[in-house]
Amino acid sequence: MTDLAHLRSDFPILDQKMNGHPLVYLDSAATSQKPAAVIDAVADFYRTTNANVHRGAYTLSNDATDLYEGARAGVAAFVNAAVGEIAFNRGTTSALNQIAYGWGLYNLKPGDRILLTLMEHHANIVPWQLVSRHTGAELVYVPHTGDYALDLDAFADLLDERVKVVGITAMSNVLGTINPVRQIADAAHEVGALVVVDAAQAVPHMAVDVKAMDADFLAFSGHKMLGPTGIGVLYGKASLLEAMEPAEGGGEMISDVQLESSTWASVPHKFEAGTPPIAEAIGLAAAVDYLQAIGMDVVRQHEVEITAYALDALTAIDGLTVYGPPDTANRGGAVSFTLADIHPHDLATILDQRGVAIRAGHHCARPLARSLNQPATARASFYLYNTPSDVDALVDGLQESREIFGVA
Amino acid sequence: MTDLAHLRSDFPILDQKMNGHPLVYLDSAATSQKPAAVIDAVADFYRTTNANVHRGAYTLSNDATDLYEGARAGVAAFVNAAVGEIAFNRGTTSALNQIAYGWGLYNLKPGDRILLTLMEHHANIVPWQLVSRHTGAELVYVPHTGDYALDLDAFADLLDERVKVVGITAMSNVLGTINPVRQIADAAHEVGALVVVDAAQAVPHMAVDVKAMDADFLAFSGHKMLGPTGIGVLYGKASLLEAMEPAEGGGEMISDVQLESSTWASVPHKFEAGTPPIAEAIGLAAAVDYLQAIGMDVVRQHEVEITAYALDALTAIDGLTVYGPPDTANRGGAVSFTLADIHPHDLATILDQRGVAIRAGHHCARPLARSLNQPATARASFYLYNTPSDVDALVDGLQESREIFGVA
Amino acid sequence: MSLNELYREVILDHYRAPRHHDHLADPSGTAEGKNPLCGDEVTIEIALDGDVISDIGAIGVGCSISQASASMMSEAVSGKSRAEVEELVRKFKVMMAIEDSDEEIVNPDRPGEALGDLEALQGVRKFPVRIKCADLPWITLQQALEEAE
Amino acid sequence: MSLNELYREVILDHYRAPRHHDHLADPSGTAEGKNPLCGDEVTIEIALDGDVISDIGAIGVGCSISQASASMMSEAVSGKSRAEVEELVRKFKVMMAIEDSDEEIVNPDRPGEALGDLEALQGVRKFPVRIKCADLPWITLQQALEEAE
Ligand SMILES: Cc1ncc(COP(=O)(O)O)c(C=O)c1O
Ligand SMILES: Cc1ncc(COP(=O)(O)O)c(C=O)c1O
Repeated sequence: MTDLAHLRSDFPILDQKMNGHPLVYLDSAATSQKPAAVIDAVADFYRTTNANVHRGAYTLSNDATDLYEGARAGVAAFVNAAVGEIAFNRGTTSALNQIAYGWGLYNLKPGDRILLTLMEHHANIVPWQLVSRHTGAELVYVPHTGDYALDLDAFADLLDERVKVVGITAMSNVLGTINPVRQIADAAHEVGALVVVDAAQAVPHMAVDVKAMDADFLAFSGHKMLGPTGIGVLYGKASLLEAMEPAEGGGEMISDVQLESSTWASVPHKFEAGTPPIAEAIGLAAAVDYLQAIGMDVVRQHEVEITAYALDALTAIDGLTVYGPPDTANRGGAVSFTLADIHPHDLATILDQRGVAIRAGHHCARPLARSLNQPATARASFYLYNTPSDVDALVDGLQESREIFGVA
Repeated sequence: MTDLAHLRSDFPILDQKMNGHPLVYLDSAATSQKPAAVIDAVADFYRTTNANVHRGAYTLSNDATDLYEGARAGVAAFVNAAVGEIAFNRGTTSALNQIAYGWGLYNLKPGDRILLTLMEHHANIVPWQLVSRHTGAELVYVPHTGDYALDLDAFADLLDERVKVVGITAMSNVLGTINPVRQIADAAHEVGALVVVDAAQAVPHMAVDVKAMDADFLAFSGHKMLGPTGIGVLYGKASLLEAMEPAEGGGEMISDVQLESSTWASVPHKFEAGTPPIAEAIGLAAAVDYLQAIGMDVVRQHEVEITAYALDALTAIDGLTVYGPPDTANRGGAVSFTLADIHPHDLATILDQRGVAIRAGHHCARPLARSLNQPATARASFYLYNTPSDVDALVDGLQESREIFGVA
Repeated sequence: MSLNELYREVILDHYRAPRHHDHLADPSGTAEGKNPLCGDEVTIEIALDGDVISDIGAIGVGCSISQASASMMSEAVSGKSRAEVEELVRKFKVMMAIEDSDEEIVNPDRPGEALGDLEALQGVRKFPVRIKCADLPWITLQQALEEAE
Repeated sequence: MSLNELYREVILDHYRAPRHHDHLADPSGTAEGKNPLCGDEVTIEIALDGDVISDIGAIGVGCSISQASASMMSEAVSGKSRAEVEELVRKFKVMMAIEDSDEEIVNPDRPGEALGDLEALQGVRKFPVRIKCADLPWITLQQALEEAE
């Protein structure tokens, strides 16, 4: 198996006991842990170079601006975007709202359709609901198949000229499903629709190339990819960003402010109102460097292997059901499951007593949970610091749960 | 003079040479420096407790949630708000946009007026311009008097039933002017208008009590008050927040998500879509603790004294003009000035060569800059770590500037 | 913090076979409680005879703690007056460390001493993450009582 | 990094008494440049006679570097052909380290050697914050030339 265990010592948090047991962190789909390189990049910035960016006429501010813009360049290269196509913001949620308010509010009208998938995270649903209230555009959903893939026939049926935007997650945070974004984009572009890709789970776990995907907009979060909280990324094709209105207004995003109206700065600054998350952008760039030093193919390979190992071990447990594709080629490392009639919350508590951290609930995807008929599931999710023995600890805890609840 | 020089060693960045001279940081109105206590609080969180909040069913996430909600309680107490009246976001700009989009978009209509002051920062202008485009409400501005105070007569004249919201900065980031917010609020409430207070400069530098101000909404940023970048605070009166729509949609802010529409979580969570700036909130709480240990009255007193010292020294320089109230009782520590016909940018460069960091430009307040007939000014701004010798270094650099430019 | 303290046999029994798990024909008061973050849901329906709870329905979905708490509560409050229920709610919240107690009613080793069968829930106190699960039916009962006023 | 290198007497002279500081009666091309962050503004107007710049106006407000650069540029490009101006712009950008040069045209100690009076601006190279001030009129000139096409 691709062995990345030597990296564990880069993550200070992993070296602790939780409820008397070594911490086994299996909730990276919610947020990832941070290597010392990232923690230090943030602290070092505050210790040596902290100043506001783009404003100062002094060396310190110039240095801070260079670091900040360097971070943008690093992140842009990571997803194969041009530097001007990357705007920093608070997170995936914030980026998707920016698209909904900046593009949707100005371009949607009654009769238009917003086509989403039933496996979207709330972050790629609720902003569109808000914008549909203001514009009168209608929301339509693509279901998934029995084996947890996007239903491409249904997608083809639903896609027509009324559809102005397609919102799709590149990787489901519940099912793990990797969606065929390029195929979706090609079809969408044929009817003149834009494609908004929620890459919150994809960018941390596999090589993502916005050009190869032909995504029109794409969003991801720093905190799920070894970076700090408080930072996210909006990618948009240059021509779209240039034509688009900003969602937020304030300092630094203007060219001029008159009393009645204003003109905007050039991209990407137009989309960065106010003081940006400076230290966070620099921390994210350190995370990108860290991931690139390993290689995203290696990260993905390790995850495929550990997920395969977990799927084997989990499906061998009596009464356990996995919700997601069985084939690791089509899925990431988020594994959702239920075990007999033991409530996922009870599983999480029992595992927690053994130091194993998993998540239980609807995972911010209630339409999906309803379609699965499972208001709550348990979810274990993996990242580069997880090892097969983490999976073993999970399985042991699930066996104990069966005993406690007397599952035959 | 109130001597806080002993605190300087708490700020690692100050202990460096800049262009061969000790760093003299006089740009705290743009962003403040951070004490080790804040830097460490952020790093410690990542090293020991990092997990997503409100979601987990395990100890680590519970601990992270306790720290995050504890930060909210600390910040709420700091401005005398109830815990449920404080929502975290990216910064002042982001908070003001939330008000404009969450309250303004739903409540303003043609014929309504948004009353701002000519000394507002772009952050309290541009969001209202955007919302006025969507709603048809009109923007109106209150000018200032010759001695840089808000023109209260003009305000009284402009205030009528058409005004639905008054946007006012509690302390100008250019003039330093402290505005009589309570008096403004009382008058505004009489005609049924809400008051939105931009407290980005006030909260860091003086005791702010939202109840005493009777502010309806109030916004401030962490990075200007010793806290991390990427974090800001929206205060709203409980009844207003409860009635208000969220601006951003996504995870964690919902009660339920159906396909067509959603219901919201209770306040303040309704206003925190997606993963919040967790480490940043915890860092901000550490900054609040740090400030409270000194006492905001002492912080203010020190600033009054150093500003008085600076005003005396600056106005003694031939050809120098200060834009702002002369009386320190009515002003904060942002001191804007010009020197003869030397462009502020040139002043900043000359000072930078001596290690003195000041800002030059329109300071994100172009309507104000136009009203002063000064497209650019130089600005020195003070915080608790500044000493009289910092002012002396500034004055020496300005004298050298006069020599270089041959000002008689 | 032993799991045996949390998952007492009586709790699992109530989870598997919840009591009063039926809707009432003509409730005097109804309330729905839900915990949006973990998805627990409880509906409480009460029938009042004067100020006595003559019948109760406690229907829900969720984890063992929330559902067992609802079931045990439904037994404990049946036939009790408003005042008695209020006293019970208070004692329950003190046991769960949700409310402080001024009086000396609490034996630190057995905070649920005065609560009969409900004492089985006292193990939850040691699992802060789960306290809100146990509390949900009780908050909902209070709302149902208010509604019936 | 000495301030004397930045604020050469010739620069201050151009700042105080900018050349070609008047609008043209009938420009072939006009462009406005501005640096929204520091507020520097320059308007460049050119009159073309064939492909030769027969007259130029360089009007603006801003710091000494941007305004002196505009003034010195206006002198340097007057009477030059498009091709000559392009070559000058390139040499200027190389001097300011805005563009790399493949050729060996640059004497590292005197990167502005080939630029005549404009060499006075080479001190700006050492002040990264100010390079965009010096560059602003040149970008604007290029836009004015494009407009005149
Ligand atoms: C008065 C005032 N309002 C608003 C802002 C904007 O704050 P931020 O950039 O942190 O969003 C600033 C700081 O730049 C300010 O000084
Ligand atoms: C697929 C997906 N989309 C969007 C989000 C929202 O990201 P954030 O909370 O960082 O805004 C998440 C994570 O929670 C996610 O997994």
